[in-house]
Amino acid sequence: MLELIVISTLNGVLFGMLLFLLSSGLTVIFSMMGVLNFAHASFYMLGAFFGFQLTKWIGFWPALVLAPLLVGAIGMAVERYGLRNTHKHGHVAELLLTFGLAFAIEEIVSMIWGKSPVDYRVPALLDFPAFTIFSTNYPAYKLFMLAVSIVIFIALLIVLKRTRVGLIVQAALTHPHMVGHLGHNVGRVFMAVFGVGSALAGLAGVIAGPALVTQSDMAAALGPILFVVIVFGGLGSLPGAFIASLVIGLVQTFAVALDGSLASAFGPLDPSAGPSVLTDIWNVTIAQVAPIVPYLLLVIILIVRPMGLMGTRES
Amino acid sequence: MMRKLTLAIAVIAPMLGQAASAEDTIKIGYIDPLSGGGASVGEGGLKTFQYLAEEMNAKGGILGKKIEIVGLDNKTNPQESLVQAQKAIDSGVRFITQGNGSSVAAALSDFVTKNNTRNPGKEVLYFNYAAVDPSLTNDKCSYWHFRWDAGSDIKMEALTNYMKDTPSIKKVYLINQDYSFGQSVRTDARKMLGAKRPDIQIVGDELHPLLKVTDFSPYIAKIKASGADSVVTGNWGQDIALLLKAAADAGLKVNWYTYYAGGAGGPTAIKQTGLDHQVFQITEGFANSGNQAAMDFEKAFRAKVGISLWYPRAVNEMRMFKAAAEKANSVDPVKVAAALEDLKFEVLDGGQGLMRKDDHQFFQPIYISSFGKLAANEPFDEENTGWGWHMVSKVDTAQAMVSTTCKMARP
Amino acid sequence: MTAKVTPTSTSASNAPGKPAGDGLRFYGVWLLGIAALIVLPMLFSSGGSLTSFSLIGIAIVFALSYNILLGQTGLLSFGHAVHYGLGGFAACHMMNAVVAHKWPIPLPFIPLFGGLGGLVFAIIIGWVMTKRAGTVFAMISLGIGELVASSSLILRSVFGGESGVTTDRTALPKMFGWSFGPQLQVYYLIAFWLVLSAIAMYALTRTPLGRISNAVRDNPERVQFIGYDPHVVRYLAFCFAGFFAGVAGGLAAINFEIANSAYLGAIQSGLVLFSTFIGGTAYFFGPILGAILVTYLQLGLTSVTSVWQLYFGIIFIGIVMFSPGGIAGLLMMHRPLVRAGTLRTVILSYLVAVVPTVALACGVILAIETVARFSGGETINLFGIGFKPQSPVTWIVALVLLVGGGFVARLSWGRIAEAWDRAATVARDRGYLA
Amino acid sequence: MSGAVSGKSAAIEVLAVEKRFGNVGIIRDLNLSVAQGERHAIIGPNGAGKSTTFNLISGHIKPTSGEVKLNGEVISGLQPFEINRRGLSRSFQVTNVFARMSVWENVRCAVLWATGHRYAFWKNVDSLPEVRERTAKILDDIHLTHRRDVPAGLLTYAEQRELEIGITIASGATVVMLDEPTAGMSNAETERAVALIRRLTEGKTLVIVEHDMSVVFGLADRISVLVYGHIIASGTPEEIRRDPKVKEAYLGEEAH
Repeated sequence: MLELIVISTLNGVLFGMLLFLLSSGLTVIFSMMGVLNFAHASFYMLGAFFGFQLTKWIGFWPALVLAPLLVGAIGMAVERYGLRNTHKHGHVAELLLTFGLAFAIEEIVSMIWGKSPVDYRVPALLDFPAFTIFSTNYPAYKLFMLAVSIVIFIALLIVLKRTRVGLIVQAALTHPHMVGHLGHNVGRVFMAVFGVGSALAGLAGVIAGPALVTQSDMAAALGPILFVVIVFGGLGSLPGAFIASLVIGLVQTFAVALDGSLASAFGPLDPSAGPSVLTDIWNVTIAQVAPIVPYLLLVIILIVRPMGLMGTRES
Repeated sequence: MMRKLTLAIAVIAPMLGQAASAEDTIKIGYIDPLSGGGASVGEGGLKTFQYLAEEMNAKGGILGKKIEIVGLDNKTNPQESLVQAQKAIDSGVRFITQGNGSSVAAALSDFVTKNNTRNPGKEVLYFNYAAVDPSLTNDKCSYWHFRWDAGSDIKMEALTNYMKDTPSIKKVYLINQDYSFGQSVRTDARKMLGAKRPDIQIVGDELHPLLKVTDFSPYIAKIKASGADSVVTGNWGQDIALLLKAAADAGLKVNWYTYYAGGAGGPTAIKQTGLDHQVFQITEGFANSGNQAAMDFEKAFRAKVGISLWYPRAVNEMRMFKAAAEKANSVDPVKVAAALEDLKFEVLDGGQGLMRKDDHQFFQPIYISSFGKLAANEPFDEENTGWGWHMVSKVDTAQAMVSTTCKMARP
Repeated sequence: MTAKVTPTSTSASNAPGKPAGDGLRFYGVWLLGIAALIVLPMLFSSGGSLTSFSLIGIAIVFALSYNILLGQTGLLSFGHAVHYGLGGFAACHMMNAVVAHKWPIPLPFIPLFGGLGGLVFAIIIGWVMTKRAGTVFAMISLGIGELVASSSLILRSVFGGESGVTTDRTALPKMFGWSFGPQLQVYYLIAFWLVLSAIAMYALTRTPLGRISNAVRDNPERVQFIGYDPHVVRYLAFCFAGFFAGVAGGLAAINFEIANSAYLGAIQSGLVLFSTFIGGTAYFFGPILGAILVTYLQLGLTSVTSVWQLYFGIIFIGIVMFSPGGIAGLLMMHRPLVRAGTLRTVILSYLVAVVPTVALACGVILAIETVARFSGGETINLFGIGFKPQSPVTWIVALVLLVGGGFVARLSWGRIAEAWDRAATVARDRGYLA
Repeated sequence: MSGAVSGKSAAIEVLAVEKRFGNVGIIRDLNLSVAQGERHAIIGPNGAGKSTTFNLISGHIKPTSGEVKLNGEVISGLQPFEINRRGLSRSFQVTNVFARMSVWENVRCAVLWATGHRYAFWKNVDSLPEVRERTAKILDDIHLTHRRDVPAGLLTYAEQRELEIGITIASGATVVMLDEPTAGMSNAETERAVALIRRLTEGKTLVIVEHDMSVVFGLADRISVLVYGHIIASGTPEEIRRDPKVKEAYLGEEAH
């Protein structure tokens, strides 16, 4: 049992950190530009596929640097030629643009790399068990992922606290209307923020690709959870996004690890009653409901605390 | 106005063009995922059927008619399958084949049955090559549905017969996809193991979401924690490949009894785990079965298509279709259906099979094979791993028969 | 077509107190639509056409219901299929219950129960969801959509798990001697409900609630100061949208005789968003055009190209960026010009632009198909000309069409903009354009 | 500070209202009384809290402490629409109309609640005679009948300001609050607007925030001077003109 807890905690934190790499960019973009970037998870997917392709051509380590840069450049192009032109039609149009983009990216990816998972391998250098805990191996690559996420997290903190752009971003988080007063630089700041956000998502993709599965529906699978994270954490709150990422990461991992059901807690129902909604709910295990746990959390938080965990703004 | 008009023309034009098919081809509608998560499996199946059609056409087709395989993408979605089936029927298709997803199979079987009742004279047959939910030949059985794959209960019967005689198995962990097929695997395993080896402990019984899990390591941690020595799973597609991949990462060493470890990605994952001959598969045939004709076929197939033959049953299906049509001397679906009933047939990997009249389930020899290093007389590896399938046990047709509750409504 | 024109039109409104001629034209359009629905299956009677028409009819009801949210109330939902799906399940269960208990309810009444299914869920969940509009609502709708879709696989007794709930539409009591076995009868049933729902939804736009919904869409803050609670308005609109989505789901259940979790899923929600937006949200008939086009493309393109969804995406992005009013918006842009009699010059500029624009489109198609079929090597058939994806000739042709077509097309679009400006100025002078 | 007209409760009464944003007090100890039928102007330098006062009374924001009464009934803490339904209507400093709807629709929406149609979804909005007549009358009043089918977003600025007034008075509220109705208008337009306001608020209670002193002194029965979130003087135009505190704090600095 202890072994399960340790392993699940590690896995949960890891998944949570990955989520944060994505949700941080999404939060900052949303706060500054008012755009919920539907295609954010698609940038994550692009990161994974670029990582895969570049790894094939030039090796994993150069790919680790290059692929996020490429994704960042694409993100900037999207901001410059897409969102900026759509801005005049309002936020709904911008949201729809990114929605269409997410759709198109998925199709382009599956057109180029096919619909089945690609064979994106862990680099040989990191393909060994890092340590063995109660006879279970923990792969070194996962530790590497964790390390990269933490490094990026610290770097983000420093950028936000110490640099001018960081201060602008912070100001934007607390006072979204102030962004309008940035003057003629606003376009470039937006582009940079969008680019960095996309690059972070791309980086998450590059490092997650070998550990998870790299295929064309990976964005669609992760996207909704990402939105849950930022609503749960509170729109526009980076600390909120951080906590929510970890909470969702841990909750989902632990939910899988638990076998309990109402039936195991309170004993089986009278079998003569026949199948009903009650028996469904009674017999379902926590592990089975794991995928819907994030959405349940979302509904609960909306009822209890509509602005999210750390949010200050209503919308 | 102009725009409206062009739009109208664009909308209408293709609807006009749905003429009946030429009479000298037999169109078989292949309805399976060609996009989305199941696409890799679906495309493999399509290529297999196309290869078979080409092979038959080269030998003169069926009763002198050419066979054409029409690929239709159902996105593993029952409604979409029905739309595609309707589309296929309208374009002259009278035979439908499908395999991926028992929910699709149930919907299609139901659809075909209704279609045939409502449109007498335009009957359609549904050849099921891979959907193994037992209910399709039991409570939901249909006269117009024929299944060449062994139902999951039949496979479990064969598997548990093997496990019964393997005393090293003490603690079994069940992990399956959370849908009808996965559930029937888990129920059958519990029931049959309980009957044949009551001393075996079921230490875990897991259902996970279908094709949605990207990281199985939490599940692997659970299996590890349970102390299981064997895992039984009906997982297919990415769910088996990722499961084995996660097991490899965590260094889990158990015996895997699987239905579909041989699917795309599975062999690669097994090779990575280093589980030499510890992953078992239950099939109606496999590359290194030792049957010369089958091995020749496999060789030619691999050379042409580039994948290994996942579906020996597809070969049986197509050849038996031909046999039935020739027996009936007609390609009329009603006559073919009648001819298929109780038809005996020499299957690809050797041995006699039977299309049972009671439930339209095809019974055939079942093999249990393990994956690992190859012996000298085993020429075929999988996915360029250098490893391949090795015969462990063969269960003859008679021993792989199960009873049915089907009350067939005959036309 | 990026001419500088007035941003958007008025809502789906007709000015009050119209002259009698307008009223006549108004009813004429509806009667024409109904007549077309009756006649269509006589012109195209193949099973495929009937299936297509049936699916299009369902899609129209669904898209119109979605536009109650998006176009009328300004609520962008990513989970509208939830109501559609629940309507489908409600209808299936109702049909089975009717058969089991021998209730005297014939099939044509079943969509009503589908609607109730959608409505009940909207009533339950809507109050929390519609607290806020905009992006927050969009995200919540997405989350709820995922929640319901995933839950449907857990609550097997209601949703039938993966395989769903099946039913037999012919087992219900007959009406007018119709068994509803043949697709033709189902088509007429769908057409009947389509007309009924369309009239009801159109009427809704002309009620006080409908108009206040528009006000909430435009300016929820101000609405509070004319006595209305925007939350209540959004909630009511959400319930209506849920009801009609449920009707559409019920029709789908009748058509397919099955309801399963895919009805509720993100793909279905995305499709209705596509249909509605491509058609145009600002006019009542916009979603109708969109539903026809998208359903048709969905049915037709799948057999032509394996990357049909990419074309969808491109069309959608194009509409969002260049014509947020959708097809309906594009069409209606011309109305003041028609009235002012200045359409001719614009049409001429269109004609000039057709050739390069088509060339550009062909270039895009050729490029996409080349990439898509590169590994497979299937020939691309464009207007009867075969192109080999591996051949450099194909690449060059694609490139020439893309670059050349694109360049000339841009020039010609500039001409359109100029012609448009001139025409619009005249129209403005003559008082047909504000 | 004078109280209500004897016998009747005051139309608006603001009692010791305070509003803080975080630690910053924007409004402190605000007391204000507007009698029935009175035209009351609130003036004060920029940032004095005039719009905040409007927002506090109309329910747009909630006071931190204190009470607001409408016709003797406590309304602080109520939602804006609840206050509106009790007979108080307001306009906005920044034009705040329904941009994509026609002028006609704009005004009609504002008429609907007051005519009792509420959220009705069973009535044809075009066949409600009293709604139509009232809307037509208001359009006529604000001289926008000829622009009735134009989307509000496409009106000229002055027209939009007039529409804003039209929407505000459409419900027939007895208490009308106008936030800088003539801001940004030319002299001629201002004159027209003042005449319009005078006519349309006949017999009603009017509270107006205005920078243009000629408008204020020409229109108002009474004036309150707001400085730093506090009313320093309240009285007739003559009294205000003569009040030394006002001269010092306001008129002295900003000659209008």
